[in-house]
Amino acid sequence: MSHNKETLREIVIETAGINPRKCMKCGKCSGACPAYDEMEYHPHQFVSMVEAGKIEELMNSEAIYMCLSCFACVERCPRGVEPASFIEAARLALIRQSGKNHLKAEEIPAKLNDKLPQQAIVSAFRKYSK
Amino acid sequence: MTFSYYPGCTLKTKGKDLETYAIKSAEVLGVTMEELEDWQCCGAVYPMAKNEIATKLSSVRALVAARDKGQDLLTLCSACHHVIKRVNNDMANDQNVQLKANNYMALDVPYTGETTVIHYLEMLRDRVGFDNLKKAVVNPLKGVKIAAYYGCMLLRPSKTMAFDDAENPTIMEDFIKAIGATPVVYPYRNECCGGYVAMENNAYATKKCNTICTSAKEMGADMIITACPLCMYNLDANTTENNLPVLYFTQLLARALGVEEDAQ
Amino acid sequence: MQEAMIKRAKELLTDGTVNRVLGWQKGGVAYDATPAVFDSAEALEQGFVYDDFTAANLSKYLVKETKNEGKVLVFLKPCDTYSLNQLTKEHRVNRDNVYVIGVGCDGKADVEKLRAQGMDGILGITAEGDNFVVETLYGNKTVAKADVLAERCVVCKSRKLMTYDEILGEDGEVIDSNRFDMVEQLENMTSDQRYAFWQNELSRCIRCNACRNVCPACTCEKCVFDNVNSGVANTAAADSFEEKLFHVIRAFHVAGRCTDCGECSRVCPQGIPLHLLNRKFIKDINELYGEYQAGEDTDSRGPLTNFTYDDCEPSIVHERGVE
Amino acid sequence: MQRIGVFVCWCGSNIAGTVDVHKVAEALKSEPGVVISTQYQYMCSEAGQTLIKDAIRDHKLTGIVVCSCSPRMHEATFRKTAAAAGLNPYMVEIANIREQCSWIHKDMEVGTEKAIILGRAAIAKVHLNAPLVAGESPVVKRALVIGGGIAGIQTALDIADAGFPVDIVETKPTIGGKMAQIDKTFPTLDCAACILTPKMVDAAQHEKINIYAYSEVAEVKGFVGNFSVKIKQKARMVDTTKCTGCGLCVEKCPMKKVPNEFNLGMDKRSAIYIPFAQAVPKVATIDPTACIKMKTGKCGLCATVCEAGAIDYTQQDSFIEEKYGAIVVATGYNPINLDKYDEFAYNQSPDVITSLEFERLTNAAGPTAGKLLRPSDGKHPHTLVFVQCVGSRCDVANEKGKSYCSKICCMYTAKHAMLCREKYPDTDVYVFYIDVRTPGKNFDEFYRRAVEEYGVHYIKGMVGKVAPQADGTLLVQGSDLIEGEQLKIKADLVVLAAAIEPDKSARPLATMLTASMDTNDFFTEAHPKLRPVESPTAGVFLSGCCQGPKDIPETVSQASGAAAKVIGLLVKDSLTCNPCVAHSNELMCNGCSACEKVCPYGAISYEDKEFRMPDRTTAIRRVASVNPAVCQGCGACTVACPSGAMDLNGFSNSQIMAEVDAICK
Amino acid sequence: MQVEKKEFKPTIVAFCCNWCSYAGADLSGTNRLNYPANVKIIRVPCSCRVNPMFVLRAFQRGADGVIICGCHPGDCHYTTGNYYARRRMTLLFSMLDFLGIERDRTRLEWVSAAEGAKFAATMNDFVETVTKLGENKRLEDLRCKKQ
Repeated sequence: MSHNKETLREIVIETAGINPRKCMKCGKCSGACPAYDEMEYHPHQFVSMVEAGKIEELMNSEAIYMCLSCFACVERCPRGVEPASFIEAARLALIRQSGKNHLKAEEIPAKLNDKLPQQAIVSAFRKYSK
Repeated sequence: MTFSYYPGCTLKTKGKDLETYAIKSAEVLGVTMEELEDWQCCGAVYPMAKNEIATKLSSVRALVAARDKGQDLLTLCSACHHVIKRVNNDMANDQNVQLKANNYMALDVPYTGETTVIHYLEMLRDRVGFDNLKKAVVNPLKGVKIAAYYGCMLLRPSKTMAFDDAENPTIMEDFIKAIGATPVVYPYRNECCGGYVAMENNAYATKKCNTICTSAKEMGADMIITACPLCMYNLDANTTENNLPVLYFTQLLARALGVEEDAQ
Repeated sequence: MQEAMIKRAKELLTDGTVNRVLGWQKGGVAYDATPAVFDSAEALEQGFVYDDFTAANLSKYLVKETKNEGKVLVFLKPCDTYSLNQLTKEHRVNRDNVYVIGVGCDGKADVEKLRAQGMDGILGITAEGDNFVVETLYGNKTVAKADVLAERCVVCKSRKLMTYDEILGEDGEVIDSNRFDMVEQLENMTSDQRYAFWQNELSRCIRCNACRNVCPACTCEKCVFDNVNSGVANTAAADSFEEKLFHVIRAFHVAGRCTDCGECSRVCPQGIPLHLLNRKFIKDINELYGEYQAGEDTDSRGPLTNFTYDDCEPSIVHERGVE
Repeated sequence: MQRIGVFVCWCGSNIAGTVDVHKVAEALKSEPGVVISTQYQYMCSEAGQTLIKDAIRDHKLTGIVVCSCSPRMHEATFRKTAAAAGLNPYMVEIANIREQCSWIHKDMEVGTEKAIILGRAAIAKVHLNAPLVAGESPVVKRALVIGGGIAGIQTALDIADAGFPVDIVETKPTIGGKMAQIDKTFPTLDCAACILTPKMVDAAQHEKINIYAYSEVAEVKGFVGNFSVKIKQKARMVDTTKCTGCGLCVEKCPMKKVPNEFNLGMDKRSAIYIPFAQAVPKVATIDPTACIKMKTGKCGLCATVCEAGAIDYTQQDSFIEEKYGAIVVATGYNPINLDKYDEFAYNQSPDVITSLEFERLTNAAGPTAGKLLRPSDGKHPHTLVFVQCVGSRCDVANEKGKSYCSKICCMYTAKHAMLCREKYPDTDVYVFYIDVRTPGKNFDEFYRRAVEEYGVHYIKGMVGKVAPQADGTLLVQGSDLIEGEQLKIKADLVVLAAAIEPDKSARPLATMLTASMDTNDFFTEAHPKLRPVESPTAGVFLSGCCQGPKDIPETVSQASGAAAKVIGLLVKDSLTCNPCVAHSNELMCNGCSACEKVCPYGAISYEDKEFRMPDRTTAIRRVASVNPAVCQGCGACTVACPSGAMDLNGFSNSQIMAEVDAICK
Repeated sequence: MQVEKKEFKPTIVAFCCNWCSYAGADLSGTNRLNYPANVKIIRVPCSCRVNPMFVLRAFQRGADGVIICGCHPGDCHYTTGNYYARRRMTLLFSMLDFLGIERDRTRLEWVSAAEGAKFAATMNDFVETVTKLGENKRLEDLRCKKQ
């Protein structure tokens, strides 16, 4: 189990391509985040939890679908840590497993309306399914 | 002035207006937009993961096509611009992506990020020039107070996008001045509208939209302009307080240039 | 061209602009022209020559010549002007004492290539349009000039004159040449193959010093190889340090200063492609530190008297080429 | 042929434990030129040194090799030993058979064999050693201090008090620097002006101190003990010998809309101005970019009202050349530009200010006469948010900020917060911090007082966005990492603790001085621990923030430290030079300038010299010559030299090759 | 009489700058960190004092490997010396490689006065690499091809 935990941690760090140890725990990401109040775990926690290997907790949290991918945290991080990349990596660690897609094709029609742009559907698929 | 032009999925369907006004206005300004043949959807989301390659290939194809024509690649939709520009940056600087993408595509001449990706607004600023645009305006939008909504995609991450100062951009305000209107600066013009959750979680998107529209309205705006079809939809459909009319910037451009009607 | 050059040289001698002329004079055989100084119209008439075999780079002779009184007129081909610039930069030549007439150049012929075409016993050579008519012991033969163009001219890097006071003929352009192809070929060989190549080439050296003596970058007051205190001069013992590494040391000494004029290989009686050593340095410098052409100007810092904080580490050698 | 003595040291069992010292001495005895080879328990001891001295005399030795510990340890010792016995100290070579042999090998045979080879290499080298005599160069007994802030003033005062003349060059119209702009000082809260201005006056009145204000260093030549400096005095358009500083011109000047740089642009000054009341020298300066007379030729009011007749619109920049024995750099710091940090809305709201601007806002001589008022509407702010570490502690790849901690911000922010609460108890004061760093005497106590006694709200977290609202307030959005929430504070004033960086003039100055800098443009010290006030370039000393961020007490300490070093240099009549320097063989020199280009000290110059040639003609040639007082002996030139004319004493080409040969044999 | 084939022990010349690397070497001694006795150190004031001729000379006289050690870039006692050394050695090593001399016989390393462990580790690694390459015959035989 601990091996699995370690492997997951490595996968997420490799996918994000960022060293979480660069974080100085200033919390500017969470100060900047427009989705803060919607999230169970906040941007700075994503970084420290990845560092601590708590990947499963992140994968099981709704927080990974609350990130708006607006890159405010990426833009403002003084240490180049990119919390959004960790969130994406945690999400990918989950949806790359078979049957773990967050968004399933059959759910789509119910969500459509005649004004919704293609972009919304395409991006939702990109972000939430594999 | 001729550019290779990448429209993207939405501009051919729900976001038609953004494109029609843009093309019509470009003609007035002496800019030809040559739509790429056989372009594919960029995917609308830049794949941040370092080990994603396949999802970047459609952008690479567009970039290569522009390179082979010897033209700069013009974009209009914020999302397409974001994705293509960042993929281009990877092709220039990320050896892993560069190698794998080139291996996969087996091009005659390998692609290493040579194409310049330029957004329509950048084209107006850097190639046409806002001063020249001002001269071309026949129908200045005097007295109209306009709040520019930038969103996320055009500005961030600024190191790669190099579009404008990500925290205090001026390009759209300068555009508004050029077409004779009055820009309204408000603090949430670069804060996310929640576009990605618009489909799944209306209530959440509404919170974000309300903050933006309220702020713009409090600062005295009559309307909001944007360059992104998703922001446009979201701000229009999901705002519940202090609604303001939301328009594509290209529509106002066409209006100022006197070709709004023609475009219809 | 020769006539025009003589005419102009006479004028400059007459009006006192210069008091002597550095050019070429006909040697003992048809294809041999040697550098010479002419101090009168008569001397010019008698001996001055300019043709497809006046290959020598006259810049080096200016080091000595400019030490004398008065101004000297020199005729320089484009590649020679690079050398003059480099010598000016290194304060070896006082440019003020030189009057340069730049002459356009379409490349010079290589007599070895004539011989390779089976022409022995050459008595005389006449240029006729794009061809040479070669008079030999065995009758006249015609050969296309292009087929006997010297190797260095085939891959000519520039036909543009870098410095001149006036031009006779046409100034050309810097050429995007493929002069590094052979270096690249060697780089793509295995280490063993490269070693075999160089061992074969360098073993033929007879240490005649012709390469050193002709090289416009080798103008030292006293060459290290002639200086007992330098630790490398030791001409007596055949297996001495100097003997083994003469060409490597020489190449390093001119690295960053060599303009790639190709004189070293031209004069080598053993036909060793010495210029490849210099070109390897030039290619490395271009690739690792940015394009640099010695002799392009007279004031820039050379690549070996310069650096940047983020230069590559020597371990880059491991990352490039074939082991 | 040299007569060489070899002395093998046991170093107790340190060497003898793994090296058979007898065998080494025996083996080296048969090397060419060796006339005596012996061993002893401790060569560095009194008895060991006597043994060497006796051998030098008895055997008429011309060179010695000591096989012992590292030359970094006892080379100097054995050189003195040799000198005491009448042998030139540079005829000594050390074979390092302890640190680089006995201590790293366990096997006696291996150690012994290597020790013999190292001995041979040293013998081969000493054969080629030549006696060297250290030269001397005179010392000009005058110091230059570049920068007239508290660092420069303190350094100048200390040097002058020791009796040496000092010139201060200050680029602004007055000395005083940043400290003159500061209101109170932490942690004692005494008034900055009250402790600084007396020092400014002391400097102005000191008979040994000469102040060149509104001046810049234009050129530096020379070397330690003998610098030659060209100083540019910028045209003030005011004759400083006549101006009495009465201020009438300032009052009458019709152009009163120039942003006042002393108050960081928060109010206006006139085109002719005196930066502040206690300015030294207290004379007026005309700002040519604003002056109506200078721009249009019309006006001239100041000249009309000036009773002293000091105004001179035709004044030009002038240059002074002076010689100095030592130079002290005290160029100070500036807060970084915050244009790239507009998430804090610095460019979008006048009510977002830097800490230095806050100093002016609370200073009695500032734009608000010391009343804390919002720049936008002049109203009293009730909620203040301080943001720390703006642009400090960034990743090195971050293009906006600095990688270092700016060091002073934690304390001045605590000071600001405390003073604010003390003077205006109706205010709410928040401080967002990443860490509070308070190492210093009474520093942490001070910070704790701000929290405990003055009720400042310290929030562990960082502000992510400042949003200016329609009602004129600033919505500050930040994280509270302890509470685990995102705070939104409606503030009236936001104060940013901007990172500090070296003054922009430092980089070109470093080039002129050939003094090294780090990647942040702070001057590098000769040794980070043991020589912190000296630059690696001899004769150049460092004072204050040009070397790294520091507060006032630290700056003053360093200033006095630098002064002590300068005094130590200036009391000497001459300096002994290191004789292991480069020299050029003029007969071989091509004059090509390669050596000059790589010399980091500018020690090489060229001259045209006449030479008699072998054929009895004369020729004039350009040849290099090395100034032995400036050369530090790195040897870069020796390799750049294509002809081998340039060589290095003590490490000559032939010496090094002899060592190579001996090792590879 | 020794009959068994002697184990190959390469001769390694290490040029160390006085201020950083030589002190680093001393430190590895002070800390009793072992590295093979094949390594012989020559002290130079700065890595920029190392003339490429010295490297060639060493090889020609029978060295099997040559390593140059200097202060880390930015830390040079003489400010810029190691930057010049870096360029010179890069070009030299590349030339040796071009001539077919094994590229692993040359190395440039930055070792500070505090890096005793790095010095020892570097030397151990370098000796191991060169030992694997065997005796250096190539430079010596560069001009010895029988015609």
